[in-house]
Amino acid sequence: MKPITALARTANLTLVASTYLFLYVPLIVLLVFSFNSTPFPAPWTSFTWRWYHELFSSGPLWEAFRNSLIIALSSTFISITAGALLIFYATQGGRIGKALVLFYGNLIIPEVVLAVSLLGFFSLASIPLGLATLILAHTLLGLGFVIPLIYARFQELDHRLHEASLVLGATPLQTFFKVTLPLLRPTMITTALLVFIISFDDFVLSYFCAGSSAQTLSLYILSMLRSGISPIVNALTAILLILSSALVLIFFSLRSRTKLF
Amino acid sequence: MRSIQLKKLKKTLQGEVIVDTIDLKIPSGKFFALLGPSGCGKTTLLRLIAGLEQADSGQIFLGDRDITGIPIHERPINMVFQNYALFPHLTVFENVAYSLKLKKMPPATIKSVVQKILEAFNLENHLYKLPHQLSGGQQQRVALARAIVDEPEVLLLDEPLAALDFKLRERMLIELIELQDKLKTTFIYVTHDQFEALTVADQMAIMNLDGQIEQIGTPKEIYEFPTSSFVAKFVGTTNILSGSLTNLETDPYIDIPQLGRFKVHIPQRKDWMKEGCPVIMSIRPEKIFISKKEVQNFSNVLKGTVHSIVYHGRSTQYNVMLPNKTRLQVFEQNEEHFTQEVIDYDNEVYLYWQKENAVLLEK
Amino acid sequence: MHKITFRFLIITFWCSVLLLTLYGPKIRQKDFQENSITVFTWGDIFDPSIIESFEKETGIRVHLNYYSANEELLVKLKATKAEGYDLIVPSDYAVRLLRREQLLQPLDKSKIHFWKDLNPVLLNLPYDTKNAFSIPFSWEIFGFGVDKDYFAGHELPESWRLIFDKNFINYRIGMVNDPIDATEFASMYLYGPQFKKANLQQQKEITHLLKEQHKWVEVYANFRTDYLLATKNCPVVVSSSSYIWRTMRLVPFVRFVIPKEGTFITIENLCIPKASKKQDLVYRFMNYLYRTESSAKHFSTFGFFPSTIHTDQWPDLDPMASKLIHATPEEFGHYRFLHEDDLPEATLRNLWVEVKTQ
Amino acid sequence: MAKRECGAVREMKKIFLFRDYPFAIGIPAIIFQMLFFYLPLAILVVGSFIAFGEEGRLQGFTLEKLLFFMRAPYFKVIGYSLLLASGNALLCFLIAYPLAYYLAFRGKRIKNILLFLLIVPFWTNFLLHVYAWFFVLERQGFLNIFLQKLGLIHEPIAFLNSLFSVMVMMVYYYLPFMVLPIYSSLEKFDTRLIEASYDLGASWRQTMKKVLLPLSSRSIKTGFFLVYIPSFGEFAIPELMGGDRQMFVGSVVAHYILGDTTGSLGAAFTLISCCALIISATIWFKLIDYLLKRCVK
Repeated sequence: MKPITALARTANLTLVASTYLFLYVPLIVLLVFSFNSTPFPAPWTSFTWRWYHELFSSGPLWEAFRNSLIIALSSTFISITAGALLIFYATQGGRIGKALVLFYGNLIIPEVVLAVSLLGFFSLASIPLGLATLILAHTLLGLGFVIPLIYARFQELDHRLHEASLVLGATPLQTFFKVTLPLLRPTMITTALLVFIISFDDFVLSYFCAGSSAQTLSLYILSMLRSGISPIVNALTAILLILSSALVLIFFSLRSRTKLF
Repeated sequence: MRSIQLKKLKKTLQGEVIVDTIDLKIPSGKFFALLGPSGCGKTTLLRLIAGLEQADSGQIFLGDRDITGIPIHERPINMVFQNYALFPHLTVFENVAYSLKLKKMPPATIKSVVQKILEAFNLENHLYKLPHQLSGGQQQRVALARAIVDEPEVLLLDEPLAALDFKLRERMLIELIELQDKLKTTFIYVTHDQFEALTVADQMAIMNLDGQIEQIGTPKEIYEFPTSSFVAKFVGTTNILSGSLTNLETDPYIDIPQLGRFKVHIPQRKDWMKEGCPVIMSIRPEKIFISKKEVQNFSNVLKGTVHSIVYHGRSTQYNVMLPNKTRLQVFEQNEEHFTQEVIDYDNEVYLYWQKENAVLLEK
Repeated sequence: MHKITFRFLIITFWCSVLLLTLYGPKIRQKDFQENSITVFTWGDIFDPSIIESFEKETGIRVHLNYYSANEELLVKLKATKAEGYDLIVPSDYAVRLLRREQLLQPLDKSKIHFWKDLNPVLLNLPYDTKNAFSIPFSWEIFGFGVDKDYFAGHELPESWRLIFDKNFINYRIGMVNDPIDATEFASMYLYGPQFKKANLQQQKEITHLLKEQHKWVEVYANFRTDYLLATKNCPVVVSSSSYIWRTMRLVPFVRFVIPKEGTFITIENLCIPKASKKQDLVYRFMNYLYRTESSAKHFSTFGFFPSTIHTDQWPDLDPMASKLIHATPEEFGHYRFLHEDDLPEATLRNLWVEVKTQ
Repeated sequence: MAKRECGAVREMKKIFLFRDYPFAIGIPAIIFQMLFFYLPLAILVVGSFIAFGEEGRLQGFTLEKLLFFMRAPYFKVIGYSLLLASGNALLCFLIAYPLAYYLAFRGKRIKNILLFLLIVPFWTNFLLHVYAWFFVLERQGFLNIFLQKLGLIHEPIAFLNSLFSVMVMMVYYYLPFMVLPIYSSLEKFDTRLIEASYDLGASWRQTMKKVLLPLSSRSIKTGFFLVYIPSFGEFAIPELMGGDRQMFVGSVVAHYILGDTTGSLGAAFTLISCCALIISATIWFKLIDYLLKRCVK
């Protein structure tokens, strides 16, 4: 017997450690400097809460945050609902296996292309750009995840449970709400989290499809980045890191069988 | 309780006939078994009755009400599935209460009804467990409880015991019979296991691979007097000898080439019975008496050589080679009330049977 | 047959529901919020504190939306047919384009109280000869942000040579990221301030020059160039004055250099899109913006030169800025507008791809 | 007559209410997809072949817009993008595989923490990562200060605005797309197979090559394309991290699309680059298949 050699073990460990270093050094540096009183990325001078105060009192930022939240929540809700309804159609004998292929496109086509084609479509149909168009674009992105993931789980379900419920006297709708949906719930929640975060962080689609009333957080950060370095962004990073850690924790605690991929 | 009646029911799936024009009346309040080899369409027939499949043509009656087009959930028919299909996200209690809740019963009533039935099934200690925490037999009982709790008129059972081990299966069979006696609900029990069917059924039907019903009758009728070679071969084991029918009018016998003539008994003259027509004779192995000695009082006798002996415990099986190079199976009970003669390999033996115990079938 | 018809009806139903939702805002118009205006503007032109105090004083809610290029503004305004916005801040040439597209509404000068304070050199310019549609709000010129420390003891030519002369440059520079600006800078260097629209030969020369320049360009960016300077990434950056003025307040070693050949000016103007129906509120907002304390704040936050000339009480006005703000028409004549006579856009963009792809 | 009508109405109700209402409420997802995904894409494709006159009047079929891009710089742009995407995918794979291996087989108790730490950055806005890397790669940034303190360098190195910084950011952003699929396939993996392989006398390297790699080949491909496809169209990272000194497919598209009059040219280039993407992705697909098969032999 020849187990993994000590050398290979150490090499593996070193690689993993340096990968995590690579992932976290920038974030930690950023967090530390969010407390630095000099605005430029100069060496450490002194501790301050100033940037956090400025962050919380910045009106446009929170408006952008609110917009991003609205967009992410709505697109998550719409894509999950549409996905669930499609599954309902499948439980009623609708053959959606082939239609499923339609939704793979959303992930395969580069986001820039999707954004460009949507922008072209909106201007051709003279649809006003705004929150609605952004929600629409993000819903497309969401559907690309929701439908394949939920449908895959749905197919794993024992269809006899569905039949058993019908036989026991439940109508198709009752069956859907009492059996199918509860069984799909863990998958739906994790998928929803995934879609939410993807929408919340999305930059490309927002960049092209944002309208008059829709400054998203990503666009706001971009404008901050472009107009030079501001430690407010550091503070914002800290806040968002905490938020997304919380979401990831929820994601993990669900222990559902949904894989990210 | 109303009876189920199928009229010219037909179902094809992807061009293949699964259920072929079946006419069947299932009497109310009886334990009815539907027996057939795997893939013969018996499950499909059950699903047609439940409403899980739509028939191509024909009708299904519950009593005198045509339920062919009625949606599943409106039929007073419940079903127990092969793998139980318990809802994994609901507790035992919730599983059983499922159909009652749908009927909008008051919670207190639901609670007492469910508790009563779970007690009857010895499940009162598992009320709040999830199905995967139960053993197979317990799951089976939960499935049964769930299916009968809202007092359906008909209960369909689709090979409900297939996943259980032999011992447990035997016990569950008894429980099922007792349950049916108590409830007087019409049970339709689908199985490919003849032992189960013969044990539980008041009445049974045999389906063949073409999706047709071969024979309907009580288990005894089916076993003792099969009307076709398919039934004879499928239910139990049997020996088949073919020959031609002679001397119909006075003292009928069957003429088997190389073996001789054997007396037969014709309780009821069938249309196909004609002088000299080819015929099959089926004799159950346990109806044959085997001995090295010559014995009187039997209608027929045949000589042969013991080819092999298989010891089964409660009986012994002898395979006897006949002069025409066919083999005959004989079961002998090992009752050992008296000293039995010892029969060994290659012994010359006599095989005796009464003419009433051989069944004549159309070839 | 029935089934197909029904399914067709269902599909039509859903299509119309979806489209109705999208056109909803358009059908409903945006005046559901009576006491508010929507301003579509650059990310860094209005100081948030000014907006806040305006909202507090008047009770009018101001929704700010940002763009980062005039082109973005044009695309979006065309797509929405100028609906949804009550005030926009286009640059000079964008005003001309918007006028041509008829997306602006004429101004009612009787409602503008600050007209007399406006710097006359900024009025009646070719992009809007009678200022019927636009009011200059702020302006800036292009020049170089230079690292004084780096050039201590070196020659520092106040010329476009700083970014184009291959015999002189041995440092990294920050360059604008726009083919139109870049070609005009190159033309200014090659052919002097009186250059005309480039002919084919000249186009080739310009392309060649820009391609050569690519070697010492550290960053192509329309923003963030001041940051390169401040972090000592590049000793010379091409930038508009506003960024440099902002940077000068933070880091001492930066200075602004105006090329002596002449340079380019950008004037940001306030315009009201054609579809806006909230003129009254918009004029109130404008009048507020042009108050002395507002424009002073504007300069101190963002470094844009104001379009008014009353700067007597301004707190941190350095001599150079003061001189620039009070420019005589003659001095002002040294400035050219960008986009006066552009080459076709496709040609320019193609050129830019060529420059960057070598 | 009236009676027959009644029957027809009942028939309609029956069809609509009992048979087809699942269709009616299930179909929006598909309609949405067709209307807002495939229709715009179709318009994009068709628009690349149609000439528009003044005031947007249709002028008929044209290949002009596609031919506009039949010039050396654009081929180079596509070439660079292919290199960037391939390089990124390969780098990601090289980093991701050991990491996924560690997570799946050796992580044990800290596995969940490591997974958590992997996903958290992935779930925060990527522009913030860009920003974070500014801080590190800056001339006066963390890395330079750190290296100077160690005495490895004396003059600060310009890490930013180079291919290096672009690649760093690309790998940083796309790494989880590669790690997660590989991890989830390795995790399902029966460790007994590896033990069996050792039992049969295979070395660690042989086991890696002959057992692990081929069995996780599907997920490697998934990860590869999850990285490859979006990085082909990437434009924000080269612009922000690379000083936009080199144009890639995404930047050219944005360059034309956001132009005042060049929108349809951008659409045409999108079409061309999509073709390039599909062809190159197919080649990569076959190549990976081939390489993985060779591994086993």
